[in-house]
Amino acid sequence: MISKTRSSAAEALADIPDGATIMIGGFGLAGQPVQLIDALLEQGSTGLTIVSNNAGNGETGLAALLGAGRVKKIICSFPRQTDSQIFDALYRAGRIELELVPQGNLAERIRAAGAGIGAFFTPTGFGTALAEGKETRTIAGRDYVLEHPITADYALISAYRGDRLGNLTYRRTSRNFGPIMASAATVTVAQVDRIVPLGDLDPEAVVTPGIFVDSVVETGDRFEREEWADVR
Amino acid sequence: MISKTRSSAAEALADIPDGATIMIGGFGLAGQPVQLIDALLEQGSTGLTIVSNNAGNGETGLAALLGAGRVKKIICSFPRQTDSQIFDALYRAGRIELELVPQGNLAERIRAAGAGIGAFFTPTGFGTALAEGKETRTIAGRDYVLEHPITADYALISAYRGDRLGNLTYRRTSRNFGPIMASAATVTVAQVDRIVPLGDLDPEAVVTPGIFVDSVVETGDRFEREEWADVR
Amino acid sequence: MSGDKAEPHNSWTRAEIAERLAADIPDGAYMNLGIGLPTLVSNYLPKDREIILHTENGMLGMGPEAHPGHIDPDLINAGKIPVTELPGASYFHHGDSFGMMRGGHLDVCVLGAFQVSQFGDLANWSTGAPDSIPAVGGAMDLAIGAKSVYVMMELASKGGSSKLVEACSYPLTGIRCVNRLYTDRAIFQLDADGATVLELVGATTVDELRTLTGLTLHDGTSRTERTLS
Amino acid sequence: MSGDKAEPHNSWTRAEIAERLAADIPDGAYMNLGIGLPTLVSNYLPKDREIILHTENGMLGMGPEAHPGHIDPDLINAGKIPVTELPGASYFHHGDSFGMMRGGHLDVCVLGAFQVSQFGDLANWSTGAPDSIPAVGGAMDLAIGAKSVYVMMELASKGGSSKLVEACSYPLTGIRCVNRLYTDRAIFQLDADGATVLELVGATTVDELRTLTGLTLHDGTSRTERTLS
Repeated sequence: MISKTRSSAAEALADIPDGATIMIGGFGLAGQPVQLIDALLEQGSTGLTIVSNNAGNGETGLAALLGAGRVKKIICSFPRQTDSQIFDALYRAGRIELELVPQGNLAERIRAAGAGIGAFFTPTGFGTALAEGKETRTIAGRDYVLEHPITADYALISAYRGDRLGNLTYRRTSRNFGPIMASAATVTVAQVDRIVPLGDLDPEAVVTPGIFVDSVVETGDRFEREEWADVR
Repeated sequence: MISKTRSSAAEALADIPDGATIMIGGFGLAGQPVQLIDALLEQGSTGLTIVSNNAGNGETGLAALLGAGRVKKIICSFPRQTDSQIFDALYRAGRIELELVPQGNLAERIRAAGAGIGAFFTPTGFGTALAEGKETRTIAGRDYVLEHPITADYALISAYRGDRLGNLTYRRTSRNFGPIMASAATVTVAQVDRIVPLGDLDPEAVVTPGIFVDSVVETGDRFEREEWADVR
Repeated sequence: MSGDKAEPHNSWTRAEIAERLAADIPDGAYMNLGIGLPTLVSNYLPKDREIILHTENGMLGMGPEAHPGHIDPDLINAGKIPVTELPGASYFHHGDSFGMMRGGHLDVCVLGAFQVSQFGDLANWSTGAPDSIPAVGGAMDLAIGAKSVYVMMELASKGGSSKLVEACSYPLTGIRCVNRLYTDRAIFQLDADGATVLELVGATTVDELRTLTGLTLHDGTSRTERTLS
Repeated sequence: MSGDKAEPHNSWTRAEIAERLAADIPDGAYMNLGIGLPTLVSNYLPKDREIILHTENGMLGMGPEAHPGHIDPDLINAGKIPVTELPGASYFHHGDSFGMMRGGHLDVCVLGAFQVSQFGDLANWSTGAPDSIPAVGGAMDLAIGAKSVYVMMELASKGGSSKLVEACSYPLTGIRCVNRLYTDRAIFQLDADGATVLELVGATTVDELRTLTGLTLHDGTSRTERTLS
């Protein structure tokens, strides 16, 4: 019998080697796999390449991982935020490599990795500094840039409900990068509020089929957390 | 107030001009927009290019449209079936043009049209007769063929539930080409069993957001139809 | 807007720019409002029109900003501000959301800008300052991500120089992507022919704008069409 | 399978090929079974293993064929045969389904063939007959659509010629895509080194197969690994 359930985030992330490329889901706090990031911080692997929309906020989570000197490179669309001081300092000191990618190209490159597309022509970024040195082509009168897939060894994502086969549903705009990252990484670890019995998820409403998921960790009901006090 | 509801299939298809390219959803009978195809037959436009997985079965529906001499070209993956006699005869007589596309490339080319991708490298078909004359490239050690989007003037699809904004859900494997065709066509017409009040569809489970849909026609509960007798 | 005021003024406030732009959005439009200034537009959408808001972090049918008591951390807009959900909303992932934009399905996208060129080039993601931390987010996707791209901004910078320019000096966000420019002094159409003044604010004249911008501006103020082209 | 029979036989029936292949599918595998002969495999999946079936028309967690009283026209497999849904199933559209295949997420795909070359080239979509109506369906996608691609077929055609060949004479479905070939006479591994015999049926010898195929076959029958590599 298949069971992708893991008893803890630590167990699910135990094998991450130094130098791994890790996708981290979330857009701002929505969909951020907080418990998995904390476990990654604890786990100790270093020389990491992180693929994520942002580059950490405040002093916790991804920011703490950067602060601990564990990340050599980040591929993201929007590192600069009002509270991205840890990334900002590392970047200014030349201690972290940045690959800046327009958000939609970031998403499509991740999707391409999951869908076996070798490369694709996108109009986004054509003629800008972020397309410098990249192959371009005019197709049917429109200008495009050739972009390549972004793969990863691990994807750490946050979902709402999961089952033992790894089927996942999300909640509202926390879905964001989760489904495409799950498809692009060799190993996908999902934290979910609750693991439900097989058959409880509506097959029409499963957003990430279990084939994309390797480990599921139950982290407890989000509505019990402090930041949900307002809608509890 | 937006209302994409149309009172009949005839009304929704009235403006289709001669020479139009029309995507028709469905895989076999599942997801086939039967009432819309019948209305297209009635509507009279000719010189059509049809994009569909199959090329008609028996003597009705798409087969009847072909039989009436209304289709000059078909883009599909699997025209030959045990009951595709109308297509077979037209093809042998040189009276219909065929562009044969591997099913996954057909799907991805339709998806690319909807997603604004100018072209993409796919491994499917590399080295085969269906990639002859197409640009190829080796990327990271794998061989790919460059494929271009397939757009359409109209998409005719079949869904399960819809609302006045054009949001759609599907049922089981009848989903197939519906969502990607809806995104690829200038005008998308969906037949649905039932149009439900706004807010009845779960926003997490909407498969085709209304932005991709122009007209919704209610065709009645599928379980009342003869072929559903077995599970009624 | 300005019509109920006793004396005509020659420039609009940001709120007035937003209100004027909102009046041009037709019933049934699908629209994305960029972070910052453009979000003001949502305050002025005509009540008799149904306009559906897209937020690129994966939602159609976004409602107004959420107020205390209704703040759901899973329901935010692209500016990471808590928002609400309207009936008929739908959620999708980032791949699908940016496909929707790139595929030209949105009717209008409204953006802010550092500079816009007379041909519609847009610069709004970086000032190119050597010590700045770069961040692009969805700016380049939004710039090409709708049938019509509208920019709203003050025509002059705080230093008094025109932000509508012959050619952008700041790093580009997109080439020839802006269709219309709503400013505090005038509304412009931008295309391969350059900038055309469509509408003047108060007693502003086209010649004044020519002086301010240093551009050969076409005078299109006699045109009557005021709505989404 | 053949173990419970009194006398060894030198060739397997189609059902026996299917049964032997099924024994090589590990617990937890995601598998696609091509139309026709490969669907037989589903009858022999070991009961103590949980193997999840994919059908390219948009489903994971496909159950057995549906029987009268349970036939749902919306629930069919790629061969358009009514099937059933198992707990834990999910549905998706054709774009996502073929992305799943092309992206290498399936563990095994089992296909039939007209010819397979010693290097794993596959010909299974067209005989190239001049008057035939071409139809490819998902064949080319399936050929490259899994971590392992297995072909099952009789080793010889009805005319007696080998269908495992030096180079395919029929139009190709995919190049160097077949990893393993299950036939009525032997199981072969196919790779850049050519064909290696992994297992013989009954008293069949490698030399007999060399004569039948006309190929330099490597003898790998002393290998012990029998499961999915």
